[in-house]
Formats: sequence, C-alpha cells, structure tokens
Amino acid sequence: MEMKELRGSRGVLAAVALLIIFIGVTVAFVQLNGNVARGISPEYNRLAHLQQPNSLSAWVYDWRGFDTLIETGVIYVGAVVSVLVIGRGLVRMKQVEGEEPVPQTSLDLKIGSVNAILKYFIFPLVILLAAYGILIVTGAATSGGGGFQCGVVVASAYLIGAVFFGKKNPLNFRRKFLIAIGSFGWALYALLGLPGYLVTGYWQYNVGTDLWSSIAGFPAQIPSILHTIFGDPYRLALVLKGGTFYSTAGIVPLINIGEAFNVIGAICLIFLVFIYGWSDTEEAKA
Amino acid sequence: MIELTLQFLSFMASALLILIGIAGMLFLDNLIKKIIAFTLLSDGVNLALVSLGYFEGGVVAILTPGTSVAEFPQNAVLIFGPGIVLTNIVIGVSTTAVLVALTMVLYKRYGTLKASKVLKGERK
Amino acid sequence: MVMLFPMMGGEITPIVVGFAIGFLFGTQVYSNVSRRTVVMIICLCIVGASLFQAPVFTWSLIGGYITDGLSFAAPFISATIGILLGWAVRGGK
Amino acid sequence: MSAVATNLWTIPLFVIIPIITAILLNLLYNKSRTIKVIAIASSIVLFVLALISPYGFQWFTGQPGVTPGGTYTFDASIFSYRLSLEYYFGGLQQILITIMSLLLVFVVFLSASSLRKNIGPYIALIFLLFMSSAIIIMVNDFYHLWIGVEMGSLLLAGVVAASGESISQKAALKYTFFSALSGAGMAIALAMILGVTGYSNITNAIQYIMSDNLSSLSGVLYIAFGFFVLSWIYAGGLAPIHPLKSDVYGSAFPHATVMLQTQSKLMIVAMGLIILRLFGTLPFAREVMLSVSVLTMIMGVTMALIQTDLRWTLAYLVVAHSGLVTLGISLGTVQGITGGLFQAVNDIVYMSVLLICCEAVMYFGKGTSIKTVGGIAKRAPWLALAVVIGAFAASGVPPFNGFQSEIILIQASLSSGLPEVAAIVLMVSVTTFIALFKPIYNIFLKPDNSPIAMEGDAGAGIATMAMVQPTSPVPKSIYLFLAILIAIIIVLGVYPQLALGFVQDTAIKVVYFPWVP
Repeated sequence: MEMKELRGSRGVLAAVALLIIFIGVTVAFVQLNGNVARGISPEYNRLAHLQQPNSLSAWVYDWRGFDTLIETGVIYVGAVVSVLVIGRGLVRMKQVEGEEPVPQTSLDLKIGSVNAILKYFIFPLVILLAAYGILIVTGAATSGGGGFQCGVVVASAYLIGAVFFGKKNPLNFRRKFLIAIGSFGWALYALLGLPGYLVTGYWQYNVGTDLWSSIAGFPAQIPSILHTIFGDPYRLALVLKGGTFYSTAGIVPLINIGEAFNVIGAICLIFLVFIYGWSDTEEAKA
Repeated sequence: MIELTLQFLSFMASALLILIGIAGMLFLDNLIKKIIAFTLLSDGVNLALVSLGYFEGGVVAILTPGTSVAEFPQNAVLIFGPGIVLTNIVIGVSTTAVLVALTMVLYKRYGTLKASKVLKGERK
Repeated sequence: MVMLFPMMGGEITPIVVGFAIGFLFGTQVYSNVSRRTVVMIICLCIVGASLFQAPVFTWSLIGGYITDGLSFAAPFISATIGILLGWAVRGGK
Repeated sequence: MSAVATNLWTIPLFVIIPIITAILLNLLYNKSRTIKVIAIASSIVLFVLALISPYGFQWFTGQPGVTPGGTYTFDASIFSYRLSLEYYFGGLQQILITIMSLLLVFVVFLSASSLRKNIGPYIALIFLLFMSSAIIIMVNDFYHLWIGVEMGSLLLAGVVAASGESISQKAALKYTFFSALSGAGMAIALAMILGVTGYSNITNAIQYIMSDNLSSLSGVLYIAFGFFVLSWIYAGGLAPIHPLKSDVYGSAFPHATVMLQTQSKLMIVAMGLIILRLFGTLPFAREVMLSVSVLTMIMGVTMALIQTDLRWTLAYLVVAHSGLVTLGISLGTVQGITGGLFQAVNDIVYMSVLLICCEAVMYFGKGTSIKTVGGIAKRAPWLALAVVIGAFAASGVPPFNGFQSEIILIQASLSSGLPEVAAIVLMVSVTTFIALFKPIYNIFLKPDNSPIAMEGDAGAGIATMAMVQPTSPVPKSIYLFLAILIAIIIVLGVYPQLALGFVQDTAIKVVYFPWVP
C-alpha cells in the first residue's frame, strides 16, 4: 500500500473532500431513487415500429445520430493521440534543439510456451470471432448490437491472435490498412449526412426512412431515388400486435458499418502500437 | 424508511464504485493503479447511468415479434441511460488508451511507474 | 409462427454486406494452416450459426429462417466464407 | 436574418469541414506541401463561412420538436421538446468562431512552416481542436457538451505531447488524469440532470426546472452543480488546478498555445453561461463561481510574476486572464456578462499576439528564457513593437482593447456592490504589466550578453558576423499576422461597440430569458 500521501495535511484534506463527495453523491442517488423523470424518453420509442425494431440503435444512430458522429470522433482521436504519443507524427521545431523522444521498441511476446493443441484451435477461433463481429454489425438494426460492439469483437480477435502467435498473427492487419479503414470509417459516417443535408438542410436526415417529410414546416420532399438507394435494401416486415409494418432503418446500417470500421481501425491500431511500437521506417517500407 | 429496491441497490453500488475510483486516483502512487482506478470510476458512472433508466416492470427497448405497438413506448426502459453508457464506454476507452500511452513513454524514459517520481516538478 | 413473407431487402442485404466485409478482412489474414482446419472452421461456423439463430424479423429461407427454433444466422456464414475466400485470393501464407 | 431557421446551412459545415480535413491530413502524414495547401485552404473556408453565416438553429438529423399536445413542429419559436440535437449560431458564436478561425489560419500556417518531420497528425489535431471548440460554443445540449469537452481534453493531450519532450508528456499526463476525473464528474452531473428532468436539451431542462417544484430533489441539483463547476474549473484551468493548465500552456509550442487558450476561453464562456442559465437560481451558485474567479486571478498573476521564461509567464497570465472572463460571467448582471464575454474576445486576441511573438523569439534559436536570449529589439524592431503593444493591451492601457473590457468589468463589479472585486481587477491589470515587463526588457531591450552569445563571439567567427550584421530569421508572414491582430486590438479599443453589439444580445438573454439559447 502506498498511502504516503494520506498522511500529510493534504491527504487529510483530500480524504475529507472525498467523504463529502461520497455523501453528496449518495444523498443525490437516494433522492433520485424512484423519482427519475421519464421526460422525452417515451417519445423516442413511439415511432420505433416505423424505422427499426432496435430502439436503442435508433436513438444512438438516428435520433441522436450527430452525437454519435462526434463520439466516434472521440475514439478516432483517442487512437490518433495515443499513437502520436508513441511516435507516429511527433514534431520538432526547426529552429530549436529539443529533447530527443524515447525510441519505442516492440514487446517481447514469448509465444513458445503456448500449448500446441491450444494453438491449433486459436486460428479457427480468430476467424470465427471476426465473423461474429461482422454478424453483429449487420444485425445492428434488429437486435442488440452495432458498430462499436463489432469493432471491439474484431479487435479482441486481433488481440487473441497477437497473444498466441506473436508476429505471425493470423489476422495480420498492417498499419496502413488500419489507418486507412479507421479514417474511411469516420469519413463514411460523416459523409452519410450529405444526402439529407443537400435535400433538406438538416445534416444526417435519414432519407431512407423519411419519417417527417409529411409534417407541416418540413422544408423539402425526399426524391424517390433516395428512398430506393438508402431505404429499400434494409426493408423488413415487422409482425407486431397492431399490424404488420414494412419498416426500414434507412442509413443507420450504413452508419453502423462506418462506425465499425472506425472502431476496428482505432482499437486495433492502439493494440498494435502498444505491442510493437512505432517506427517511421517500417511504414515507409510497407 | 428507504425501500431496498433493485434501483436503489445499484445506485448505492455505483456510489461505492465512484468512491473507490476517486480514492484510488487520488491516493495511489502507481500510475497503472491510478488508471485502473479510473476505469473503476468510469464503471461506477456507467452503472449509475444504466440504473437511471430502470423502472419496475420495464422491458428491453427492442421490439420483438408480437410486441404491442401502443404499449411499447411506455413500457420500454428509459433509453438515454444505455445510450449515454455507450458514449461513456467510448470515452473511457480513449482516455485509458491515451493515459496508458503516456505512461508507457514516461516509463521508458524514467524506468519507474511511481507518480511521485515520474511527475516530480523539474521545470527550469 | 410459420409465415413466409415476400422476401424483403433487409434479409438479403446483411448477407451481402457480411460477405463483402469478410472478404476485406480476409485479405489481411496470414496463415499456413491445413485444408482440414478450413473444413473444421466451416463446420464450426454452421454450428455457431444455428446457435445464434437468424436475426429477428427474418422470415425467408434465404435469410436462414427454417422454422421456429431452427434457423441459421446467414450473415455469420457468409462472413466466414468471405474471410476464407479473401484469404484464398489475396491473403498471405 | 431569420433567427428561427432550424436548418441553418452553415452550422454542420463548421463541424464537418474540420473532420474531413483532419482525416485527410492524418492520412497524408508526411507530404508537407500538400498538407499545407489543404489545411490553409480549409481554414480560410471556415473563416469565410463564419463571417457570412446568418443566425439560426440546426436540428441535426432533422427530427422535430414535440409540443405538449403531442403534435410535431419544426418551428423553433414554438414551445416544444426537442427530439434532436440542437445547435444555435448567434452573435456570440459568430464573433468567437470568426476570431478562432482567423487564428486557425495563422496557427496552421505557422505550424506548417516552423515544424519539421511528419506534421500530418499534428495539424489534424489542431483542426479537431477547432471543431470541438466550435461544438462547445454552439451546442444547446448537455450530453453533447460533455462529448465535446471530453474530446477537447484528449485533443489537448495530443497537441501538447506531440513534441515528444518529457516535460510536455508529463503535463499531458497530469492534465489527462484530471480530465478523466472531471469528465467522470461531468457524466455524473449529466446523469443527475437527466434523472431529475428527463431532458438533455438545456432549454427544455431549464423550463422543466423552472416550472416544476423540485424542492424534494434539491440535493440532486446541488450535486449536479458541484460536478459541473468542477468540470468548468478543469476546462478553464481555474483556481485550484491552475498549475496543471499552465503546465500545459507552457510546454506546448507557442502557436499551439494560441489554439489551446482559445479553446479554453470558449469552454469557459460556454460552460459558464450554461451554469448560470441552469443553476443561477440556486443560492450561493454565483458566490462559488465568483470566488473561484477571484482566486484564479490572484494565483495566476502571482505565479506569473516569479517566472523567468516568457513562455511560462504567458502560460500563467493566460490562466489569470481566464479569471477575468469568469469574473464577468459570475457577476450575473447584464453589464457583467457583457464585460466577461467582451473580455474573452479581447483576451483571445491580445494573448495570441503575445504568444505569436513568443514563437517568433524561438526562431532566434535560443529558446525563450530571459537567461539565454537578449537584444532581439536590435535584430527585429517590429517584433519588439508588437510585443509591447500586446503587453499594453493585456494590461488594460488605452487605446487598446483590454482597456475597454476591463473598464466594463470594473463598472459592473462596482454596480453589483463589490468594490473589492473591482480593486482586484485593477490589480490584475497592473501586475500583468509588471510580470510582462521583466521578460520583455530582458529578451528584447537588454543587449545580448548571455553565456552562449559570449561563447559564440569568442569561438566561431560566423556568430560574430551575425552579430555585426543583425538579420532577423523571423519570416515575413509572422509580421503580417501580428499586424492583422494588432489592427483588431486597436479597432476594438477605439470602437468597442463593434464587438459589444455581438455579445450584448447574449448577455440580455442569459439574464432575462435563460431558457433561450
């Protein structure tokens, strides 16, 4: 235990502050318990049967889709920054002699000790995990799941491969590939807002589902070609109490693919750089 | 008298996790342990957000065959809790990655993980 | 509830998309395993697909729905095949 | 100018153009020439957009508002619960984003020409920094504000640590630890407000709090306020944690600090206004904010006095002057808020002048410490003039812009019955001048008699030649940027109405109609 800092007066102060925070949070939670206001939440579920069965996915990618665009940016930024800290894109001023950055060396993974039988099953496991990730992203609109989950599953497949096979990772993502799909994913997500923006002026309006063009005050009619391109490939028949609804998730499945690519690129790149470090010469070679 | 409902218990658990997380971040000296404490804190916040959406008799916010269209909006659990948890997870992952990267670099420079040694002020 | 709806786009598109993404990742696969392993992967994949079941609101045979309690996650199978094909075409040994 | 447009075309572009530019630059990585062209073109486009944009809302994803009667509406003036994410672009947003995008042009140009090696990711981060700041100032939604702040803190860590030096890595690590803590705190605050009101839209939340009797839930509001103030403190680097933020400012490249301080001021303004709008009715809310500001000012200037490096002096002064901005906002009167917002605008400009001068001093190759550099006025007289004007503006000397906003702040604190605070504002101006005088005298006016220069005189003949024929290595473009910024300083100093017209509207709305964004 390193509780050295607890001893001084600063430690006592911090402990008292901590106690106050704890009591405050507890009191707030006690007051909140059972008194949570539903607010606007039920509104979001009211039209679920017209767009997609997974109401959470609808909230994340459609109702509040722009939030998620920036949130996707957070993970992109996380990857860029942590990779930059390790060495990709460190900058120096031309005029000033600064401290040299620490050279990053790759970790030494001892893969010899892995059981041979285990190793025999790891390759199918990696492939099937990757396929499972893809299943998750394709089913985002109907079941729990989506881009981020897909990205994490594929990244875990990558990490398992790296742990058991070292440099002979079966899912041998190259640096340029990861950077490219990460960037492509975020750009795809960002640019999927363009059709809605050009037609209606609302960024990321879901032109495939098109819930609102019949409401008074909506600025434009959605051309039928956009329905065909962005809506029809995802049309499903929902059999519910209250009738059968032919709904479509519109651009949401495409957005999910963008998000998945971004997350795969970002998280695999973080893993890769943490394990193998970064050197510019390797990127030039690849 | 406070009733020990599921929501109340999970709120208390999250308060405890938040306490442990903040205490760990303030008092532990090891940088990696600090980062672990941060993930605990972030999990506590996630738990609070999830339990915010819970209410007695709520159903998952996903339509399944045969669900009643008219009753679904009122029956489904509050949707912003899980939605914000997704964001918090993403933010937690990114922040942790940046923290670990900085810690790795500083460890390679100084050969120690002790915050008191690594972060000692040495400004000229 | 056996009901065969006219086939909807939402049941086919995931299969195609799964195959395409799988192919893309397959081009990055690097391994030199035997043909037996590949057969094993395909068998495991079909077992897994039956465990995952077809996506909700899938009613057609192509989507993997056979009857209540017996259905296959078709995107999973197509993604696995995509990965294997991508590996065969562009991947490394 | 139709203020009720809910699909204003410029708002998404402020976010999407930086995103696409950043992605491109990150991919280009080391192709410096292409990077420079794309980055400068894109930042000029952003500047023009900010200049010409009309005012209005953008309801992202085009979801309408729900009226209490259950019908849907696309009219922003009708009372409705917003289903979509709402951004607002008005006068305050226009002036702040215009200045920020002008600075972005300069910063991009400076970083592209003064840095070597692979500049792609670094400039990409600067663009994203612009984006996150624009989000924070325009957004009318807690949830999104939180995402913006979190993203900003990660970007800040990246921009600071990009030099690869241990001091900046340490500053980034410390700041990221605190950002992790306060980000979690902000998430708790978000959870509390969502739990109490059920709305993440700030307008709706305020209306709910005002209309409903929340006396049984007041503890929740207090805790939310506490955590919100914590993250406000962290975002602006205010009093208890000011060393963290000034470490960040001091160890980043000066041109990056231009962007970082702009971001921080925008965060202070946006979050401060939101706290005031939402929690202004709570007792003690303004007093807490006011004491934080006063503490920040005093701590900042005192620390600035004892620095021996221009970079670090500026780092502490930026923090101290953030205190002036927050002071105005926390007074909570129309005059005070006007003064605070105007101070934010002025502060961004004159601090940028000083920081760009600091960057120019680095071109002489000896750093910015008063122990190593000297006699720069002889080699670059215009630079010396610029830094002196910047110092005058910062210390509130007429006819420069700092004077105009500080006089408003002093009047506002006097009319709120707080003469002590007015005295502290005066003290900050005077101390700023003293703190800046020492480095300016040593670096610019005193003859160069540093040990390195002596050594150069004795050892190599080339160095002596350079001393004999003083030439400035500072590129012409820096003088152009300084001239533009100084022109803004003087224009705002002589005609403060130019800027006041933009910010007054917001101040009135915050005080009398807090629910209107």
